[in-house]
This record gives sequence, structure tokens and C-alpha cells, in this order.
Amino acid sequence: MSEALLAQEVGTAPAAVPASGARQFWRRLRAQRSAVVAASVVAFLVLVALAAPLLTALEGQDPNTFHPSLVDSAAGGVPLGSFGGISAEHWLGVEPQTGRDLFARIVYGARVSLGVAVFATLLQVFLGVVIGLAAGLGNRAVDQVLSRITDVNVAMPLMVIALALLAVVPPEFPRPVLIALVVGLINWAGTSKIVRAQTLALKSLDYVSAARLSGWGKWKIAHREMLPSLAAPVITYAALLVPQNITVEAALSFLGVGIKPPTPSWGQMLTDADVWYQAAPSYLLIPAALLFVTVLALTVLGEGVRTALDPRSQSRLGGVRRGLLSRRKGGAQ
Amino acid sequence: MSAGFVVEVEGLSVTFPGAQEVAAVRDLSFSLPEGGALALVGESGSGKSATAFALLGLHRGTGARVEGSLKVAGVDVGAASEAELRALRGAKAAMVFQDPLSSLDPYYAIGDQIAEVLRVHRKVSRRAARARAVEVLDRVGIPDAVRRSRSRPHEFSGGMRQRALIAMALACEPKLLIADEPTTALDVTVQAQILDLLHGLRREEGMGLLLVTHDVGVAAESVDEVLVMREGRAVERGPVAEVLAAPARTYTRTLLEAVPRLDAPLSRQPVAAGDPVLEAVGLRREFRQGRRTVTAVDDVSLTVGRGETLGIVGESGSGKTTLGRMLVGLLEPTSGQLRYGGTEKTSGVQMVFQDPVASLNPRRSIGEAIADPLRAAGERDEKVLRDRVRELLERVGLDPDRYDRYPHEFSGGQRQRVGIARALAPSPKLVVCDEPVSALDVTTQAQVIALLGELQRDLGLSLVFVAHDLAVVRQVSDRIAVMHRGRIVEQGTVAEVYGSPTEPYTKALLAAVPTLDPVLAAVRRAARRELVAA
Amino acid sequence: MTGFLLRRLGGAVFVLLSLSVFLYLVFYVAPGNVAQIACGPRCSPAQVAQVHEQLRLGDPLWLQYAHFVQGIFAGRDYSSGVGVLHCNAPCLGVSYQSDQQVTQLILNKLPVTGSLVIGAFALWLLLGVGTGVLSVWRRGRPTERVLTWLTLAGTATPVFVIGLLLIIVFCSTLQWLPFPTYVPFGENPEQWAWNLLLAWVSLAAIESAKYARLTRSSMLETLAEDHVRTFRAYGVSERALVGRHALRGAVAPVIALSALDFGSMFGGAVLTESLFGLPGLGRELVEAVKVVDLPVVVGMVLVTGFFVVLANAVADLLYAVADRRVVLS
Amino acid sequence: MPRTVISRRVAVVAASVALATAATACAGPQGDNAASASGAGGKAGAPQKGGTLQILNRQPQTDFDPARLYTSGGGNVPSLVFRTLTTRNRENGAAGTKVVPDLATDLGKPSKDATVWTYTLKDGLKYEDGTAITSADIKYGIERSFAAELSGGAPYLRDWLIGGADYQGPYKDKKGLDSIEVPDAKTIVFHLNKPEGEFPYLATQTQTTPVPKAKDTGAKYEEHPVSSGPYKVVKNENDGEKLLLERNPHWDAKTDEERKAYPDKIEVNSGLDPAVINQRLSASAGTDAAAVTTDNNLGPAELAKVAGDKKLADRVGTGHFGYTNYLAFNPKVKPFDDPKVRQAIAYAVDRSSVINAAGGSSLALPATTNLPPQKSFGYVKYDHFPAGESGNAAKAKELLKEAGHEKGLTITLTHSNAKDRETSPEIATALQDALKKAGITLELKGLEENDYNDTIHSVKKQPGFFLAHWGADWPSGGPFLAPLFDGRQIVKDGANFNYAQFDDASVNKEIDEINKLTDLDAAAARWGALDKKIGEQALTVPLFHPVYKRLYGKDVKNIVISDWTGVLDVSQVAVK
Repeated sequence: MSEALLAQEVGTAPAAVPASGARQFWRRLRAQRSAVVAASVVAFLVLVALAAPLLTALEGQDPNTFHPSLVDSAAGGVPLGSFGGISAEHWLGVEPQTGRDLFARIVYGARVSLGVAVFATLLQVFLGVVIGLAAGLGNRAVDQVLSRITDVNVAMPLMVIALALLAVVPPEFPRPVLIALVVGLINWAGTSKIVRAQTLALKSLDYVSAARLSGWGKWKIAHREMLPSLAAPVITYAALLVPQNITVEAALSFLGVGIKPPTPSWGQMLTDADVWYQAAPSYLLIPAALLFVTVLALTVLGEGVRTALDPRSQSRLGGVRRGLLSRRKGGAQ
Repeated sequence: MSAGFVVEVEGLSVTFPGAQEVAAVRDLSFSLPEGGALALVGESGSGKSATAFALLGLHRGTGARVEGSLKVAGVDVGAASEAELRALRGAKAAMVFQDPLSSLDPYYAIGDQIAEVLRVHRKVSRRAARARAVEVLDRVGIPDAVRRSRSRPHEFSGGMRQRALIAMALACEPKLLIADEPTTALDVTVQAQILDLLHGLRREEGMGLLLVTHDVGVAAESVDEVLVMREGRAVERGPVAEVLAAPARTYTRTLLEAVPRLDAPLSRQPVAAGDPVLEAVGLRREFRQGRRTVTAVDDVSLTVGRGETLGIVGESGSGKTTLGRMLVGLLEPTSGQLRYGGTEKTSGVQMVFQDPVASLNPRRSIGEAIADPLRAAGERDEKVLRDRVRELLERVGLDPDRYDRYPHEFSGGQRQRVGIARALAPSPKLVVCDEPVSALDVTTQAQVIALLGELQRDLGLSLVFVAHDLAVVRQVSDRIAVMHRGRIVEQGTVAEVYGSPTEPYTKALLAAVPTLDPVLAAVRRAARRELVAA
Repeated sequence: MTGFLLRRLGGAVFVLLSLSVFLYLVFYVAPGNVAQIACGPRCSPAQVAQVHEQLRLGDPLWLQYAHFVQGIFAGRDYSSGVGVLHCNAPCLGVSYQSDQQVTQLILNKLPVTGSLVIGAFALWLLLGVGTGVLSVWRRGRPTERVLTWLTLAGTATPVFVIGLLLIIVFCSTLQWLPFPTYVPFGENPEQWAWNLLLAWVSLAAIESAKYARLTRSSMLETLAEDHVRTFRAYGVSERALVGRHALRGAVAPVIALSALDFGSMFGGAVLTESLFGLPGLGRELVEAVKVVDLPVVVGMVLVTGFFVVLANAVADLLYAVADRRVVLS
Repeated sequence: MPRTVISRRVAVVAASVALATAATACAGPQGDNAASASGAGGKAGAPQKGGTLQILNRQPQTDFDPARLYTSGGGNVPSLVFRTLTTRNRENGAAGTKVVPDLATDLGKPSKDATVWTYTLKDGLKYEDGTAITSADIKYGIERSFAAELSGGAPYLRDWLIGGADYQGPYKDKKGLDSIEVPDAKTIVFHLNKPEGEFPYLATQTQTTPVPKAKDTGAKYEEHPVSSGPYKVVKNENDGEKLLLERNPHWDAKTDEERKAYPDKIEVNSGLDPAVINQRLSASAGTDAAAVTTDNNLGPAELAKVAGDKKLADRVGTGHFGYTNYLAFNPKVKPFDDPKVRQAIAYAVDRSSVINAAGGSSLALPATTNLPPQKSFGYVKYDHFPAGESGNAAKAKELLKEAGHEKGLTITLTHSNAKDRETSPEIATALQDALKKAGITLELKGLEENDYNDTIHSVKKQPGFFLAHWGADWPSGGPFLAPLFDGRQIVKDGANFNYAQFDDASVNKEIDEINKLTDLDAAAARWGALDKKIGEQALTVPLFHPVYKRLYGKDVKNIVISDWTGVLDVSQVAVK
């Protein structure tokens, strides 16, 4: 039952989420050391990405200048010097063949990788919420149609459709935006399934019924009563989507349809670097390690967000205690 | 074991740590002789369940702090090792829980679950354990126990599940049975059966019974002694007849007074029904469950006059909630008509919901929630809105300055008052109350009921009061409709329905209601047995 | 049950038809001159026109699509030059580029992808559920922390990073394993396994993390449920609570997720196939997209989409079987 | 590691025609210099018959039909099964660029104006089933290649044979092609619509392979083509992915001086990852010791590794194939209509960074001419716009100023997104960096491969400035210069290769004149001179000529790499 699995992923049903204001959320997030560390790492990466021009200016390099003199042309273009040509001028060495500065490319690459992932996630969430809400609130026919469309979306092999779509769109269209669009367009089904399921659950809640009795229209109720309750599962799910999307961008680049040169992205760099693992290991290892750390940090952060939003998984102790003392009372119904 | 006591508790305290430390039980002492029956009675937060859990050492590993001396069936629970504790649990003292559905493993057959417990404590073969499981199932009155032992919990009805849970408790022939709200989740007729069963078992097996309940009536039916608890402390202890008949403490008295009784004098003067504000004719509602169609409400016709209260009683699954929702227009009837004082438009009808937690959006302030119907009606002037909401808050007995507070800052009763205020906001002619007090403690319950009555008088409201509790309904209603399997089986004035019921179902319902008089309880138990036998 | 199956079948047909329509539309606007590619780079305009006609590319889009659908149900004939060849129903068409029947092509690739998926599946299920159970059993102890971080690391690693590292370590540096090449099972089962091992491990490393998390969270959830409290209150040992009651609660979600993953893996293991030189469905699909080989793309997406839809239905069915409380709808 | 490999035919379009058929043909060395090329490489000792040769390839032999193959000199693996009227000389280096007889007794007897070519078949030629090969079978084989179902071959037969342009193949047109006569079973006569002195070169292509009409199964023929060569197809799985070739008992070595056919069996495994192929060849373990590849070069990263390993370096065959990568202009598009702009770009180009991007100095040689630096092409060295190693930005700026672009110039370079290090983004970015120094802002427009091919080959869509490349179908200036610069070869409504849409009467006339020559050496000299003359127009900026380096297994002997294909010839290697 895919909905059930998704629910497992995002945690609880909305009714069980108590009023957790933003302040409470931050408190619970801060209480988790791993989440704090992860958040710091993510913040650091975002800062690095934002400050890319500054950092490269500090280093005195830019990501696109070739340095033919720094590579051994006869040996295929392997960087001269040890550890991939690390020096005071080139902090992380240079790229094989071109001699472009690796540090500059990595910090600029962070912009693309993070930007694409975040934008794609926003799009997925937006589409998912709109479609899921519409399916959950609409009548049977609307729900049927939208649910089938969601099924189609699920059955679309991301890589293949992305390949096809990326080939269709004219090259003038900015690639990072395009990739984010494509990923967002192909991969919203998870969010919409969650939103639909939660909307259906919310619909039967008494306070939504009360709002209906107040005389509000359907969409007004969705906006006022449901959206805030949907925020928790959706944010939780989105937090898990971001690292996934970073990987997707990298994978698309890996298959040769990603970000276009000379724009650097981590996926692009990994793709180019993979054959160099013996001749210039640092060229491969640095972006690979960064990708790993980023995805790990985002995943841990996502877990933290989930925990902070879903008090049920807050702590095992709490869980057991609640288990012991739940349903203490309540209606005989 | 000293002097034949199965439970000896001395200075028990249970504290839950956390941001705000909660002392659930404070310095509690009591004992239960072998074969005796004691009820821990109290409202929510009284610490009665925490006490029951402490008896089996179930607080271990949860972070809760347990102090004092606890001896159960000769085992010092505080000092016992894990293994000793495990040997105590189930074998010497067994526990029956409130919700029989969630208390059984949904994935395994009932018989296997009982056999598993048995095999934990006794070195018996799988086959012998299964045989014993069938035996105890048979003992608790499960028909065709051999076959039913192979069923999973969801294939059982609520009462059957509770019987199965009791059978599990019996499996190892414990000296003590701890029943934690064993009937709270059950219908009143089923509740009576389970209480009868517990009663019989105690007598025949000679077990001690520690009953934990919020319902004084349940205690009156089942035990020798009661211990009334409040906020973790013992308030009063004594033989059940004494305490119930002549409570020594004020709190006990308040508690008893708050309990709605079938035999209490009627407080209401029957109101002469005015023009009908609601007429329902031939209402029918079907639900689709997979390929089956289930009829929840079947050909129900009723009328509610101005200023009148119609009580609708029924057990779970009787269709009363579905009916209530149709009356306010939250559900479309499959067929039939609804007229509201001459029009078919749903207007001037509001609802008060059962669960005070679920009926308020946790993310919106209560003032906003109450203002909703006004805003929807087109009122834009913030000042007018605020004034009206404050007025309403005051009207339902809440501090108007708490306009901007959020639901979780209120207690259950207060939240229900907010719900009432919201229902009143658009000045409705009719309010449908769907189990408005069933989630509340008895004392709160009484206050809310009083409030409703007051409001009705002052505002000339018509009420439809949907509930399972016959005594409550009797207290508030002018007329009664009894629902059973989607139909109204009996309808009439309170005096008619409660005084001289004509339908056997109504009779059975009334016979099952626990009484506060232990002597009468015994008489009625005998009567029920006869009813079953007949 | 029958109703469920029929509804699912209807849904599946709808999903698959929509997918194929979508692909037809996308490829209709996709750049690239199909006839020129099929004919060869230096074909004259006249020859290209011939090929264009032969592939019926001049037909309006709806007619092309109608022929495609007709092929599925009734088969199709096409010219080999000397005679007429028949493509039996269900005919997914004939590749523009290699003249192979798409059905045949898929049947050729299926064993490769199947080998990858089945082996990896077994491994990740074993690893994932094992890790999950262990981390619950050892909860609150260092073991759990280590396992939690390991699974997080697994989730966070893109398959090509892990696969690449494995190849570097085991094939290149240590030379313990051959550089992966697909050897059919029928040819040499031992070599088949050795060559697939790294691919299995990398897929499993990532997938099993998901299963470990799912197993762990389901078990913890079950452990917090009332019925576990019941058995704890009856003296059942912690080991039995974890191993019998809590694990049973994780069975349904794990089975359901397995079915889903199993289905989507058939078209979704593109990277792994690429990385380990496995000429499977995913890789073929990517290559077909690149040469605008519409029949192959549509055929393969339909087949992989079919697996996904099937897996969804199977997942629901298994979930309902494993968790008797669920009603199929 | 995981490069997705594009399917063969696209590759063909992308890459120059001949090379791309790498999948089937091509490749061969000539050592770093002719020196190392001359001595047969590989394990020492005289080659012996026997053993199984393993071929590890990327691309499956999807089209194993002589009508469909587009190969240079008959291809590599196909050449083991298909004999042709003539074939390439199987020798190292420049000697390997000669065309020699195969089925025919000689290179063909031309009529005086070289419009009629007559071939006589050798005696004792048989198919794998023992039946005799006749000239009618060769005619039928050629006719098949005109069928739409079997398209794919080179355009020359269609362009040169009388009536070729309208002929639709034997399936539609049972009457056959009148311009091919078979007066008897041993003789075949070709009537051309214009003089073509290089017809013997064309006769090396697999379309001149005999196909017995009775065994023709049309599109399915590729599953089991009938062998006329030393090996026959025993197994063909998954559309050419796995092939097993065994000796053809009816092949008579006495009729075939070119194919050595040492191994008893040949196993082809394809669909492999390029990196895996190179890893396996370098490990050379087990059966891989007797392995070669016919379509997988060493990449720059692998080269770096090989460079540090002497033993491995000894097992690398280096070859040169007639091939040029260049920047193409379309002067119909502004500002490339201005020769000064084109010249400025030619001056500004930094060949060293381009070569680095292409794989470094071991894998690419700087190019200043259109024709490859080989004698058979008639190579004449010239450098009309000397840019030096890393570009002459000053000169470029000066020219730009003259052209009225003193404030700099922004232009767009169209390239493909294929990762082939030829028209790929790496090369484009290297150029971008170089042109910046001359004040030219280069915007990159990367197209997916299909789109790229479609765009640059269509007169209507063709951009003004893009990356292109060309390889000769045979080692002569003809198939190099004519498609690129002959005004009559501009194809308005199909695939056009005359990117500059250059139509110069004197050039056209000179091409016609050279085609009349049947003395190939004389012709070569004239091609070289013509190239130098065309070069003055700055219609292209030649960038580099690729060098092929390929590994082979430890047990492989008798490595022969001709300049015709640039890669080792599988018909020559021995594994014993």
C-alpha cells in the first residue's frame, strides 16, 4: 500500500499532530544534536554557494580559465604536481586536461547542485500539494481522474522521460532551470499521494466539519483549515526530497543530459572525473565526498525535521510511555 | 506473603520526568486481600492507571520514577529482577486492558496469543498450550471456542475481544486480576456482560480483582471496596456500599452527585413543543464498503419543535452519529427529506462535536474559530467580531480575554465550551450535539450539561442530543428516540421511554445500565441472567 | 477480490495507454530526423524519403498511434525486402534503428535486468531487514547508533559513487573480482554471480538502507502499540517482543515496499546497468531515447511501466494479505 | 566508466562517416612514428595458426549485412566474412593505404575516360556452403544496397553508377541495374556517369561483397550472412552482441593474399563498457590475454595510467586514420560572411588547449590543413593563418578591428553534447577560453546529438559557426575534399556536408579533372594542391588530427596497423 508507506515516511496522520508552533518546532529541532550539526553543514554549504564569487576572488581564480601549462599533455592531460596539482594558487588542484581550478569549480558547482535540487523540490511540492488537495477535496470523478494521472506519473521512468524531455527543449533554455522543471514535473506523485491521503483524513476531522458548518466554501476551508495541517507532513517529505534531487541532478549529468559546460555542477564533475580515478584520484574524490556529505547532511536534517514535526517519533522513551498511557479515557463510542 | 494479602502498597509515588515533572501518584497506600475486589475510582489524572501499571513494574525502563514499597503476590516489585518480574506478570498477576482491539496482536490468532503467554510461564508443549487456550476461551463464554481460537482479533466483536483478553489473563490462573477500564470502550449492554463475567470469575476462581475505572457505576457493580483517587492521592476508602451511600469526603460526594442516574428525579419540565424547526422524513443513508453497501440509517423520520430537546440514544453502530450529521447537512441523505422550519435550506443549524480535541483546529486561536461563522456570514468589522466573540466566551463561562489562546491551552471541558460558543455564534435555531460529554470526566460532564440546559432556556434553542449514555440523555431530553441498527425502534417522552419501554431492545439497554447501589446491582445482575436465559 | 483485480486492470490499461500517448507526443516534437538516422548519414534525400515512407513517419500522429495500438492487439506485418515479416501480437513495433522487433529486444534484455534486480533484491532485503531488526533489538546502545549512521550513509550515497568505489577497490586495486561483464546465467552460473556481485552490492547498499529504516520505524511503532504492552505485561521477554510481535508488524510495509521497488527497478536501474556494463532494459532505453527510436522507447517504457503498475497492485494485495485489517478498494 | 554508448548509426552521422563506423571497421596504428609501426608489434615469435581470438567491443555488430555497412576498406570484423572486389593492403603504416585486388584479379580495367570499369573474378572462389561465387552475385549484392530496407552504405555507388540515383533496389525493381553488366560468371562491368579514377577504392566497400540471391532474406540476412571470407558466422546472438566465427572450410588461402586468418575461432563480445574493455585488456587475464578490441580507444585518463607502466605501454598499438577535426563556418551567416572575421578566429585559436581537451598531445596532433598529414592524401603542409601553439590574439584583434569589430565580437558556437572529445563541450569550452583573449565572446550552444546532426547537416538550419569533423572513406583526397567543397554536392533537402555551401567553379572543375586520373599518385598530388588553395578561403579552422591508441592482450601477435584504418587489423593477428 503505497500510501501507507508514504505515511510511514512522513510520520503521523494530521490529527495527531498537536499545535506545534514554529517556536516549538525549533526547540525540538535544536534538541537533536545530529540535526544541529547537519543544519550547520547545510548552512555552511549554502553560504559557500552564495559566496562563490567572493571565495574564488579570495583564491584568485575563476572556474572557467584554462591552464594548459599545469597539465601533462602527453600523458593525457593529467595535472602536474602531487595530489592533482594542489598548490597555493590552486587550493584543490586543477582539473585534468583543462587545468581549470578545481576549488572554483566546486564552489560554483555547489550553486547549481543546491539550486537545482531546491527549485525542483519546491516545484514537486507545489504540484503535489495542488494536485493532492484537488484530488482529496474534489468529487469522486475529479479524484479518480487525478489519481489515475498520479499513477501515470508514478509509472514514468524518471531518467528516460527526463532524457527525452531534455532533448526536446531548445538549448537556449537555461539548463539548471530546465532540469529542475523536468524533475519537478515527473516526480510530484509522492507528494500528491501524501497530500491526498492527509486531505482525506483531514476532511473527516471535526474541526473541518465545524468549518463547513460555519459556511465557508471548500477552497477557503482547504486554505484555512487544511493547509497548515498539511505543512508538517509536506515539509517532512520535502526535506527528504532535497537530497534525492541532488542525486538526480548528478545522475542526469552522469548520463550526459545534465548541466551544460562550462557551467560546473557536482554531478557534471563526477561524470568527467570517473575515468580519472587512477590517474588523478583527488579529481574524483573531492566532488564525490562533497556530494556524500551534502546528501548525508540534508538527509540527517530531514530526519531531524521529521522528528521535530512528528512528536510521535520524538523519543523512544516518550513513545513507550505514550504507549503505556494512551487511550486512558475517551468516549465509549 | 503476609496475612493473605495479594497486594500491599505502602507509600507509592510515581513521577513522570520531563520539562514539567508530573507526580502521577503521591504517597499512596492500600492493600487487597486474597480473593478480594477493590476498585480504584477517579477522574482523568487521578493516578489510578499509573498505580495499576506500577503493580506489574511496567514503569521500568520508561524513565518514570517509582518510590515506595510494592508487594504483589509476594513479589517485591521494586526490588525484583527482570526475570522475577516477568515471572510475576501474567502468571501471578494478570492485566486486562481498556481497548481490547488494540491490546491484542492483530497478526496472530487469538488462541496462539494465549498459548504464547502460557508457554512463557509454564513448560508445556505447544499443543497443550493451545488446548488450554481453548479451555479458557470456553470458560469466558466464547462459543465454539475451538474454531474461534483460530480467528484473529479483528474477526471478533468488541465484547468477544474483551472476553478473549480476560481468557488470556486466566490462562495461568493468576492470584490477581488487574482490570484497567475493562469496559470503557464497550457498549453498555456488552459492558454489563463483561462485568458479569468478571464477577463470576472472581467468585468461582477465587482471584483477587483490582478494577481501575472512572465510572462509579461500574465499580458499584463489581467490587467489595472502593478507593477514590484524586490527583494522585487517596481521597476515601471503604466498602463500596458505604462509600457510595454515605460518602465521607466532599470530593466523593461531588463525584457521586455528578454521575447521571436513571433513577434521579427529572429536573426538566417537559416543554410544550413549538412549531417544528426540523422535520426529517424517511431519511436513509448508505455507505459503500468495497462492493457492499451498508445502510447506516434506514427510514428515519423525526421532528424537533422549537425549544425542545430530542435525545437520540443508541449503541455503537446504531447510526446515531450518521443521523446527527445528516441533520446538520454534513452528510447528504441517500434518500428522504429534511425541512428546516419550512425551508429545505440547511440554515440556522449548528453542531457540537464529541471530541473537544479534534473539533478545534490546533493551529488557530479559539477566538478565530468562534469568529469563523460570523466572518463567513459576511461580518468584516473586526471590532464587532471581537465583541461578539467575547460575549459568547463569557456566555459559555470562559474568560473573554483568552480570545487569542490556542486550544491546547484549555482543558477538555473548556474546549467543549469553546465548541459550544462556536455553535452559538451564528445564532442558530437548532444545535445538534453529537456525544458532547462522552469524552469528559463526570464532574465536567455535569457542568457542560448544565450549561447546555441553561443556554437552551435563555436562547430558546432546540437541541438534538445524540449520546450512548442513557442516563445523560434522560437528564437533558424532552423526548427520546432509541436507535438500533439504523432505525428508530422507539420514540416518546422521557417518561414513556424510560418508565414503560415497549421494545425489548430498549428494555435490555435500560437493564444494562450500571447502578450506584450495589444491592440493586446484584438484583439486576440476577435479572439480566434471567433475561439472557429467557 | 475479482473486483479489485478488474479495477486494477482497468487502471493499468489507462496508465499504460496514457504513458504511450505521452511518449508519442514528446517524440513527435523531439528534434532529430528519424528517417535520416535510420537510413544512414549519407543517404540521399530520395532514400531518406523511402525510409520515411517505409517507417510510415508521414502518417498523422494519431494514425501512427492507432497502428501501434493495433499492433499490440492484432500484430503487424512489415517488409523485410524479400518478403513480409510478421510481428505477432502483442507487437510493440519494430525498432526504427535496428529493425529488431521490440518484443524480441525486450526479451533479450529482460534476463540481464532480471538478474540484477533479483540478486540485489534478495541481498537488500536480507541486509535491510537484518539491520533494522538488529538496530531495534539493540536500541539505545552503541550498536544502534552505528547502524543508524550506516543506513543514513547508505541512503546518502548515490549509486554511481558507491559502485565506482567498489570497482576501484575490488576490481582495480585488489583485483579480487573481474571487471563486471554480463555473463548469462545459463552459460556459467558462477561467473554470472561473480560478475554481478558488485552491482548487487551497490544497489543493495543503497536500497537496504531504506529497508532498514522502514523495518526499524515500523518495529518501533509496533513496539509502542498497545498489544505489545499487553504481552510485556504478561511476562513475554523483550527478545520475543522484538522478534515476534514487532517484526510481524514490519512485515506488511516491508513486503509492500519490496514489491514497489522490485517493479520500479526494472526500468529504473539505468545508472547501475550503465556503471556495471550490464546491457539491460534501462540502458537500452536510454540509448533508444538518444536515437529517437520511438518504438523501442515506447515498448520499453510500457514494459517497465507495466512492472510498476503490476508492482503497485501486488504491493496492495500483499499488504492486505499481510495485514488482514486492510480492505482492498 | 559508464559512458552510455550511442547507437551506431548516430555515431556515424556525428563522427565522420568513416571513423564512426568504428563499430565495424577502422583503426590501426603506425607507431608513434612510422618507425615503431613498421615492425610488427605484439608478442615476439612467429605467428602460428590456432587458438581463439577474443574481440571485446563496445558496439554490437547490429548490421552484419554487406549492403548496410558503412566501412572504410571493408571494415575489420566484417572483412573476416565478406570479401570484396578489391581490398586494402594489410600492411603497417603508409604501405597500408594501398588498394589491392581481393576477389578480382586486379584493381579493375578502366576505359580510357575512366567511366567503364571491368573486373574479372579469381578462380576457385566459394561461399561457405561450397557453391561458387559468381559475378552476378556481386551485382546482386550491390543492387540490394539500393533497397530502402537495407540502407546505410556510402553514397558513391548511387552517385556514380548510371541510373543509380533512381534505382530502388532489387525488391521493388526486379529488372536490376543496367549499368552493372555481367557478361559471364567471372566478369563484371560498371558503367559510370562520369570519370572516376578512384573506383578501385570504392570497390573495397562491403557493398561489392557477393550475396547469393537464393539465400537473401532481406532485413534478416544480417542474422546469418553467407561468408565468402576465411570465417563464417556460427553464432549471432542479440542482434550482433555476441558473435562466434569459425573457419570457413571453403575459403581458399591461395585466392586471398591479404587475410592471414591465424586463429581457429573468433569470439566477439560487445555491448561492453569502454572502461571495462580497457581494464580487461590491461589485466589481460585468462582468455583476455588473446583479446583485442576493434572499436575502443584509450582515453586520456587511461593514457595517463599506461604512461607510467612500461609493460602496458608495450601493448598499446598506435595508429593514424585520415581524419580532421575542425571549426566550420557558414559564410551565409553574419558575421562569418566577412573573411577577416573568419581569419581572426583562425588566428585566435589556441590549439594546445584544444588538444588537451581532446586528450592531450599523445591522442591528437595539431592540424592546420583540411587533409590529414598522409602521403596518400597528397598532403601539402600549409598554415595560412599561423596561430602558433596557443593563439595569436594580437593578430586576431587587429583583423577584427579591420572588420569593424574593435569593441569585440560576440558569436555563438554550436557543438554537440556527445562526450566524444570531438564536437563535444570540452573542445567548445577550450575554444571559448582561447577566443576570450582575442576579445571574442563565444557563447556555446550545445545540442543533443540528434539535434546537432540534424542542424549542422541541414542547409536550412545550419548555424554560422560550429564544430565538425571529417574522415575519408578511403585514403585519398577525393572523398575528403569533394563532399566538403564541391559546389555540386550541396544537398538542399537532405544531409549536406558542404557546410560552407562553397560553390566555386574553378574548384569544381579541378575536382572533375582529378577524378579523371587513374594514376592515384598523380591524383594525390593534385588533391594536396587543391586543399592548400581552398585553405586560403578560411572556410574552416582545422584543429587537430586524432591519434588512436588501443590496448591488446599479452598473447596477441602480428600487430598490423595501417594508415588506412589506423587500428589493428584482426585479419592479421595471431594468438599462438
